[in-house]
Amino acid sequence: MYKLWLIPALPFIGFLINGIIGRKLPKAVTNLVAVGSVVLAFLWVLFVGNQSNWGATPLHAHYFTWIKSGAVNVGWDYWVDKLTMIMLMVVTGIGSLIHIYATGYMEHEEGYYRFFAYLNLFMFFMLNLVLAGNYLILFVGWEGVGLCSYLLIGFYFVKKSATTAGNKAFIVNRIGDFGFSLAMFLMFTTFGSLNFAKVFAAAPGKPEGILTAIAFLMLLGATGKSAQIPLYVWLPDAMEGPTPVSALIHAATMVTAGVYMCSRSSVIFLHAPMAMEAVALVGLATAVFAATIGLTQYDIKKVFAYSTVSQLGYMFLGVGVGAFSAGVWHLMTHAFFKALLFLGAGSVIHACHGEQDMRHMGGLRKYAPKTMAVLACASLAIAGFPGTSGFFSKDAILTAAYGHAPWMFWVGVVTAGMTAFYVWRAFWMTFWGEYKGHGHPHESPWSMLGPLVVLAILSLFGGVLFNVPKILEGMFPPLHEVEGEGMLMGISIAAGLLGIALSYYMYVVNTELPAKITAALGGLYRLVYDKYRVDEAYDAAVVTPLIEGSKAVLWHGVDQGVIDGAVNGVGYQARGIGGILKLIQSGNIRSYATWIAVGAVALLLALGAGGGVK
Amino acid sequence: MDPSQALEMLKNGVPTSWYLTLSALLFSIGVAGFMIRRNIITVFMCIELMLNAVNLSFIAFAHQHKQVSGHLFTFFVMVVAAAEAAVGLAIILTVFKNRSTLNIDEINTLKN
Amino acid sequence: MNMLDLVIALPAIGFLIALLIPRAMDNFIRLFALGFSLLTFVVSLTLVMGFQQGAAGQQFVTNVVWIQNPEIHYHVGIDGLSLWLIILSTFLTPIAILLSWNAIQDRAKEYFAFLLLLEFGLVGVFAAWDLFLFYVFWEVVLVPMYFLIGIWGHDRRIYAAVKFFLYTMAGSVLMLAAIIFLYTQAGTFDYASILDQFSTGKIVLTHLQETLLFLAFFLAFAIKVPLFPLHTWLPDAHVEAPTAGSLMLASVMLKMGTYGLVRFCLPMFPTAARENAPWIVILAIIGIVYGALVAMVQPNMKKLVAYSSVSHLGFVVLGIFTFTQAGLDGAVYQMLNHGISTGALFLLVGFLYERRHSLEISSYGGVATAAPWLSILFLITTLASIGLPTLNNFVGEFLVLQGAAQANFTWAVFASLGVILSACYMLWMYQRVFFGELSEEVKHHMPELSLREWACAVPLIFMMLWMGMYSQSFIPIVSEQNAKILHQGKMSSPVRAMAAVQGVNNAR
Amino acid sequence: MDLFFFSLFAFIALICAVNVVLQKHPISSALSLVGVMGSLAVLYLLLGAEFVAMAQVIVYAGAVMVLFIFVIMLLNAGIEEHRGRSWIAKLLGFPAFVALLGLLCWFVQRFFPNTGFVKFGDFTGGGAQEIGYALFTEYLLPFEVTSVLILIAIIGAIVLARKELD
Amino acid sequence: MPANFAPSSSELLRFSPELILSGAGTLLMILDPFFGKKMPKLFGHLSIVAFILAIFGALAANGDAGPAFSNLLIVDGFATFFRILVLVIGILAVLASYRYLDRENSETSEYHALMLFSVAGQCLMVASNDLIMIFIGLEISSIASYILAGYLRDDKRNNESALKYFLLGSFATGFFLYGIAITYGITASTKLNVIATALNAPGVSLPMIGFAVALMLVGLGFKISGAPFQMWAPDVYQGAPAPVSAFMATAPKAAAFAILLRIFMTSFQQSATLWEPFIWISALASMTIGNFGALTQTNLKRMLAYSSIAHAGYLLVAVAARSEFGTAAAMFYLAAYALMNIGAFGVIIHISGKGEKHVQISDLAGLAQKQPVTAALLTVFLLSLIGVPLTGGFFGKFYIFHAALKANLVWLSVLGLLNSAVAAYYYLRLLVVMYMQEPGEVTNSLEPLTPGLSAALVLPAIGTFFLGILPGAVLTFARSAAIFTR
Repeated sequence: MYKLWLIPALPFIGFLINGIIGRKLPKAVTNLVAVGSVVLAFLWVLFVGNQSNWGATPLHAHYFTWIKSGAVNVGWDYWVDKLTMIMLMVVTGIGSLIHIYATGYMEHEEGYYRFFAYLNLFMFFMLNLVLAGNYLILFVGWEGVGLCSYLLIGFYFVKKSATTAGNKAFIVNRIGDFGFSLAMFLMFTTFGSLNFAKVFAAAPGKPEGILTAIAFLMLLGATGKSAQIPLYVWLPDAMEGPTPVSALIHAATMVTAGVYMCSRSSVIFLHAPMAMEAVALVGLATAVFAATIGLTQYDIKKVFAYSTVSQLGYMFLGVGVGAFSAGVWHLMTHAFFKALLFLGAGSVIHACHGEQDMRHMGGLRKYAPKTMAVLACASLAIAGFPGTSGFFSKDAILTAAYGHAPWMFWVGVVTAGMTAFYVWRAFWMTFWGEYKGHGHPHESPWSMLGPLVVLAILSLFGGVLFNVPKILEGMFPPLHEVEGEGMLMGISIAAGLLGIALSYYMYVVNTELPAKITAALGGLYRLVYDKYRVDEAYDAAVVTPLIEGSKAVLWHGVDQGVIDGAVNGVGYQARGIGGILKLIQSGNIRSYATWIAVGAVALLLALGAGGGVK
Repeated sequence: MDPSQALEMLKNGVPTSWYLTLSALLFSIGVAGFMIRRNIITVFMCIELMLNAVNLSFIAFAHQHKQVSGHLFTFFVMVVAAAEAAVGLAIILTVFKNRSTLNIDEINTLKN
Repeated sequence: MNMLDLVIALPAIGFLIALLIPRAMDNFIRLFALGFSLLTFVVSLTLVMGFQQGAAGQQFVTNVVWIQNPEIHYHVGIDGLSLWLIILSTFLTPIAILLSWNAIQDRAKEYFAFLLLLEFGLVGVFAAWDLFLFYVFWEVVLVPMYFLIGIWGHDRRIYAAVKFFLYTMAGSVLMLAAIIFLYTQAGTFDYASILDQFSTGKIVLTHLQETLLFLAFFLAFAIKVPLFPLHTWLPDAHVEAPTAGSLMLASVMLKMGTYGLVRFCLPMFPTAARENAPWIVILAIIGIVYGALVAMVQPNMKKLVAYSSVSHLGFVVLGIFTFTQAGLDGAVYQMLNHGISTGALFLLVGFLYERRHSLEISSYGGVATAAPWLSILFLITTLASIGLPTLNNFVGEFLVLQGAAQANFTWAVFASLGVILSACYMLWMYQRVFFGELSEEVKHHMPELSLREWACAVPLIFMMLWMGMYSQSFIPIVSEQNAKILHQGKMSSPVRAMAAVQGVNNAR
Repeated sequence: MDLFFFSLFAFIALICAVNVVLQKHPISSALSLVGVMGSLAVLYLLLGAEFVAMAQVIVYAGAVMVLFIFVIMLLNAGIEEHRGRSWIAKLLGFPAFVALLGLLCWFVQRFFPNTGFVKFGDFTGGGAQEIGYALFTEYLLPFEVTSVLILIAIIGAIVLARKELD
Repeated sequence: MPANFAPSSSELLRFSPELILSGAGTLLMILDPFFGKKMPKLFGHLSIVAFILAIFGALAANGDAGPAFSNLLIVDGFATFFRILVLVIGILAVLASYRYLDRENSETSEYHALMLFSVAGQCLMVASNDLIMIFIGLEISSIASYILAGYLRDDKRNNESALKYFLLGSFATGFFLYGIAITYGITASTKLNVIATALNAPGVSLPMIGFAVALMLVGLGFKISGAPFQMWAPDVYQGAPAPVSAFMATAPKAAAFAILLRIFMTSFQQSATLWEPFIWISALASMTIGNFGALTQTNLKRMLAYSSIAHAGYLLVAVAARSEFGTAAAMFYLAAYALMNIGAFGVIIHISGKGEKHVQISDLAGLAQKQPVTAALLTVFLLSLIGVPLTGGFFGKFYIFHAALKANLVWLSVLGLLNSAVAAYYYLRLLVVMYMQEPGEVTNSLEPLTPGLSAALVLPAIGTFFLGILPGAVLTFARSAAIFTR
């Protein structure tokens, strides 16, 4: 009816065209196909939304039976409700903007067509993810976006660091997917179906233990995709990919899939309080943890990457404390401002000829004022400056957290302060002071700036324009009222402003101070600067033992040593027996005769005497 | 053996089993000879000894069964033994011609 | 004489004719073999057309007495289980022939003749409906493969070939013993009749007998699969075999083992199968994880793929011994999937080998720059192999794991580890071979795919997508047959439990 | 009387047999063997096997043993040499001999204890006439067939002992 | 005393194969002075004709089956089967000999005459119904073989082979004869069927029979080269001229098995519980010793000798099954075994060269590249020896183990089958050398196959395939023949 399939199909067609014959196409056509397909999808989303009352009455579509075996019956199903609608808008909308931006950003790259093919493929999978009508189709998208993320992180495949980061992303995600797939298996054995409708209808009646198990496994999946503790490690490395990729995949859309899934599965989570608590704790811990790392980084994209991890932690906090709609709201606003931050960072990097270290920037306000302006908008939003989009969503989460447990609120507020500090630290370091880099910095073209402006508007006013909790009303259980909401709001605003002020003091007014503080902190600073050496710990605790163990113990030891050793040993022993026979076979007639006589004696004993005794 | 038995024996003759035992003893001696003698011809003679031992059994059994077929058997064994002797000695001759030895222990190049 | 007989006979006829063609006409031999195998494939497609879903029993039956005493029948027929495996065999043989076009220059006549003989044996194994006939085909397969590895293989080919032969032989003699023993009980080799006698209680086995018979069959099949710890012949055989040999070995021959498990072990010895399932499943899971871990540290591409086969086949065995519809369907589907995707992996590794004459991962790097299409096809195959949804392996793995979860959730947990690890080893290999700087020596040896290579690879890639996206073309026939097996063995309890779950849901 | 003859010739046969085995010179062994055969011929007579006894003396002790001695002379065989050895024969030979001896005697004593007595003249079916009759009626076939055996022996001697192959 | 010296015509018919063969042998000797120098090949041709005539004779005799010569002979299906088998072996052996004798420059009438006499002896053995006849037939066969083994009297290996075979063979025959004597003592008869009845008489105890059986088994075990009486075989086969080894490994062995089966399935059938365990052990020991011994061999003939010990083990499994089906299985297997073994020896004759200088496994290197057809033929024989389906060897094994399992010899069957897997290893080694190694000196200078040798290879190959693809005819005949008149 609404041809929902058209939404993912459009980018997919774009992928096919660019992927198969893109190399031979002129750049303009590639652009047209790539951007056009996504924009058309966006338009089709708008059309569908408009026609279907923006998902107020959910739409179903069943296209074909995908997997059927006995009781297992999974169709290629789509399902559109209000939550889907929001996600569709975010994905296609931001996606369109980033595609446009990328035409400018990637203009001089080799493998231009390849980049857009991947990007379109990503859109296809992402749209599948959000459109899915059952968990398995969601999983298709889930894995598919992981694949595209892998491909795009490793886009510069000649660089070893890039491909390694891609592998890391894929493999860490696989660990999460391990949880997700187990959740599906458990779900199927519990509900006999993977259909959202059936599962959610049946969930309330099932034992809490099973639901908790399912929820925990899904959480594991979500931590992988959405870069939460303990599986967040891939995301900072993912910045090896081109900046538009960081913006689209590793900030705005894919990484939020975990939040989307948890919200989508709210019925299950709500019946598994322990899992909810875990979600909140994981989210909060990640938020603080990543924020502290963000304070110390110099690579502009790394700062934003840790900020993304931190902000995703916020969303999980929201989901965990029961404020699903607040989580989704933050998801959306974060998509606006974080995409903007990344694209802006891209613009800065573009301006500085590829430099990413902020210590080699500075003073860019003179050279790239437009970029500075839009980045300021985004920075305000993420700092929770009153009225900006980030302010509303973050406040909603913090309030809900207070309602759940006040200490979470306080931790959240401190994190908000840190967030404001490091984002603005980056801002000051980039745009204020003197230019310390090489070459001559320049402003970006309008193909890049245009999307930035749109995003800036959304960052500033997105919160007002789209009141997600209101839109989603009825989908999730309402939050209980919290007393003194105004005061809480004030505290969080104050934290944000304090952060901005402090960063201004340290990086504009008294630029000597940061060095002194780092010197004073000494080892602790080094630890945080080295990202708590988590990667190294993982390497030492998991990766190295696994590889070395496989090599030394399993391959050389078990396979070649024990098993093949046994097999060859049997052969060797067999020859050994042959050797003994050779000894007996001496060639001497008398000994042969003796053997015959011995045989005769034995036979006589066995047949005659043996029988005789019987 | 008490006297009455001995007397009876003198009257009836010798128990057949004595002949059979003699045959067994000769056979065993033949076997032993095969195993310990080193001259090929002597070894071959030990085989003849074994055959003779068996012949004695045949004749003894023939007597017991009062049949002539045992005798015939012995007769055929003799023929066979004669043929074997001709062939065997011819083989021994060729061996000696090629190796100039009759030591059975030295005929051991084919082994293992 | 129906179409099935023709599919069995054609390769044999081709083999005999190929032997008569003079050695000097080796190009003609290539063409002839390709033509004949394609003809066989086309004819085999008529089996798919003519196959009637829902019809009871096997189809395309021919049953004539071959040997009077003891009565041995040439009894062939296909059902949902064997149909696709036969098609797989006939589908891959032309590809294997085309693949070897230039690689095999030495003694080409024998080589292509052996490939046809191999096809004959494979089709026969999957079509045989008489235990004796099955065994005959089973062994017939052994001979050409032995020569393929031993004559046209790499440096340690002799060791590998002999190891392959002896391993298989050791298992199959036990199976022969079991078959003969069954014959002494049943008085017939006809499988249908034996099953019938089992179900009507005409054959009554003691518990010990059943267990031993089961183990005898199982061992033969487990070696062929290969199940951990009987797998060590596989890496050697794969590494040393010529590319087409590896392809046929991995894609079809390993399936003989798993096919045997489903075809014979389950229906005939349901009790023993059930009783022994726990340790078999544990071995299967160890195989999954172990194979993946060892694959991870291999410096040789073919060896890596070989160990990955150990891991993948572990899934198949796991699926079979879950005794669930999903597990069994998944297992059978996974046989096909593994045939396609691992076959494609060997094919592509073969392409690389033809260019650079090395199988060591370390002698590559940056291939993606020199031969982008080759690397894209390789990527798709890699992704299929690690079970990316929308590609074929995912469907099979999902069903197997789903079945495992139904039988025992712990099994699913441990088996799923294999999914993580498969990503590790495949992607690391891909990274080291295709990504990175392009060295000079690789550059000069790395032309883009030729037309012949495209022709080899595209059908496989196409099948990966088809089987991944629309499994309904394949699974229902299989499913129907598996349901029968589960029903015969009265093994359907977990499935009934599932039905109960659904009943509850529907009531709500 | 029977006992006497039996004891005497059995004793001689045994002594000669042991001598066959113990003598180191083949000629001594051969002569001892003739002694065994002669004693046996007497025993055959005791058992009523006249024909066989004669044949034993003529064919065996006569023809065959002459052949032996002829070959010994031809090859000029001396006292046997002790080069080479067989561990197996050394280790197992004597035990095997003793065991075989014991077993065979035990068997004979155990299973043929009451097989009657041998008295010279009890059985007279072993004369030349009876033998001849049997040979040309019931045992015609083996009798004829042994001719082939003899023929083979002749051919064997030709093949193995004739001068040179050309 | 009414005496009837003249045998009836049907008796003569039943004896015709032996008559034809010994007549032909004599004829050869007579013709020697006239044609010996001019037409050295004539004798071979004549003996083939004689063998073929004898086959017809055997078939004709079978058409008029029954006893002959006062029950000393019995012509039944069993006898006919083995007569034809040894006659066919004779033909193949002669075919395989042409090239060899030609190369050694020692084509004589005696060789062929001995071959004819030997086969005549075997024909006689297998049709005997009396221990006397069995003994005489056995001796005819053996003595002829002794001479053949030492045929090239200037060859040290031939001498040694002949001496060993002769001394040990006579030694074992002594035991066999003693066993006959004891049997005669117990039963007062040497006729097999009479023995069977007499053994049921009161007063005959099982150990008593055991006494006789044990001694007879020593002799028979030696002739079939079954453990623990197998030791002569490798030395003798290695030392004898290759065509003679081929002959000795097949025809006398088949005949020995025939009498083993006949004696134990008729006379001693009732006392099977007594001897079955020994056969069981001997079967296992033979298989194991044969197979493991062959593993380390480098000499082709010696390896085949060990393999023949192993095959004796398989055949003993069939005997241990002590059923008519087991007998039929053994018969079938012997036929298959004879074909594949002669074929394999034929290839050895082909490659060995003058003076049998090249009989190492390594001498086969690269044969497949130089003479693919020869290599393919040897492959057929080896696959048959391994027991790969569609060859006679496979069906032989199959029938044997089928019989064994029918008789509930489960463990023996399993161990036997595992043994056959071990055996695969050393046969495979030949395939490896032939196909997977580069041609060596020997194969490079190899002459093409001569017609006679080709026939000696192709016919067994055809036979092997025939037995492997359509075993029904032979097996049906064997089954109908496996019923003895008791």
